[in-house]
Amino acid sequence: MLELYNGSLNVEEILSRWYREYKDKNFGAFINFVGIVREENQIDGLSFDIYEPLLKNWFSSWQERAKKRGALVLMAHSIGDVLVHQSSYISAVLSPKRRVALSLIDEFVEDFKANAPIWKYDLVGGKRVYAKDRSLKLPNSGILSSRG
Amino acid sequence: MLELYNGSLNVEEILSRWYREYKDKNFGAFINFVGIVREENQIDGLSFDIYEPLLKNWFSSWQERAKKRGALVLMAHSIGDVLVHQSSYISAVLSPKRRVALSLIDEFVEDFKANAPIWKYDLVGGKRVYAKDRSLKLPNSGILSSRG
Amino acid sequence: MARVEFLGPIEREPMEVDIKNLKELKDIFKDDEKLQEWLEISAVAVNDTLVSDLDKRIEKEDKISILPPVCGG
Amino acid sequence: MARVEFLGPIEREPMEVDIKNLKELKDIFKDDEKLQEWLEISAVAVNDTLVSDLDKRIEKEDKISILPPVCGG
Repeated sequence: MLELYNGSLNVEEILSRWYREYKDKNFGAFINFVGIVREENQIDGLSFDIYEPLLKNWFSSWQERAKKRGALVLMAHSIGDVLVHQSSYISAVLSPKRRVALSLIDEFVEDFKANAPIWKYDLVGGKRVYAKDRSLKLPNSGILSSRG
Repeated sequence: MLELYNGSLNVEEILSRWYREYKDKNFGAFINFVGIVREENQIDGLSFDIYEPLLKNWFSSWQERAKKRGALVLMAHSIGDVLVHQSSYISAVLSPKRRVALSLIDEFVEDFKANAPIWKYDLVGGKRVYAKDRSLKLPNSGILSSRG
Repeated sequence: MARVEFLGPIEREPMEVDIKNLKELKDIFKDDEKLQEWLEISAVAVNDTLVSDLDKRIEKEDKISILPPVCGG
Repeated sequence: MARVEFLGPIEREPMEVDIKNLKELKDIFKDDEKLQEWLEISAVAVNDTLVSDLDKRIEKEDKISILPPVCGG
């Protein structure tokens, strides 16, 4: 399940709903990672663009990967502005086994950081400033460039 | 913060409360592991004994360890009976850094499994049966034995 | 005509191009200095699948996406 | 007198012992066949700290805990 929201995430509602929905499905481990916007560099918050078709493909391939290990992945992400101390991102894994859950959440979150087609901007003085220095190039970047 | 409860955990209340309590404290990552009792081997549930003084010492040493990495650990555990599809255990890490949070939750949960002074019983036909086969010996076990 | 979309921070309107493969697209872009800054660091998807090969054949109705560096979460 | 507590599934009442170190406690237990099954797999804490050394000096008022294998969560 991939959920996209305009603005910040209602973390309490999302975690509670996911827990209620899956607690009777005989997964022994439910692990989730919540990203909260930090107050730093005088930003008012962050803002996000998402390319949904590719994000859905990426998420589906992860669901397949989790399924092979008897597990399930869930994710929620914000589109647009999310202010400091609000949340923009939740990833979760449900698994019968503790070890699988702990390994998968790590791989899932790290792969998300490297490959999910999402662009982040700092909100500074009412403007969106692309967080270029914190962004990562996707695989095979640069193939259309005529430089170098 | 270490919280012990008689019977099953109110997961929604605990996760929501922890999130509310720490979301403004500038931790960027909140990760938590929830253990849910699986329906297997015809058990009605699990039951737990805890030796609180040693658990508190173990938890305090973990809090120190987390603090050195700028993080915080939280834990909730049940005492007594917890039925199938209810929850008995939550561990959480709050950290400014994603990487620290993902590593610490893994170490914290694994160390908990190996070293927390908690005894588990299967609830079968109204009886408590010590889960000896799934239990792990603590360090230096056997020193008082006169055998072998 | 295939359609080219510039995603995230690139801030360009989509364009229609008449090309047989991605090499021809590279050629179309070669003198666009401002775009080159983005192309150097951007990946390319055709119909929502990332591609690595400029010889990739482009059909009419194909959607080509230019994806600059990402940072979710 | 030091106090010995048997934790978790051992199901024995606590006992008071007059000993100077853990070696003496081992000696007290040596003919208790049923307890030996637990002692083989149990750790020992003195005043809530796990110990590895039988020479550990035991004072009056000390609390000795016998801890069988654990399984939280």
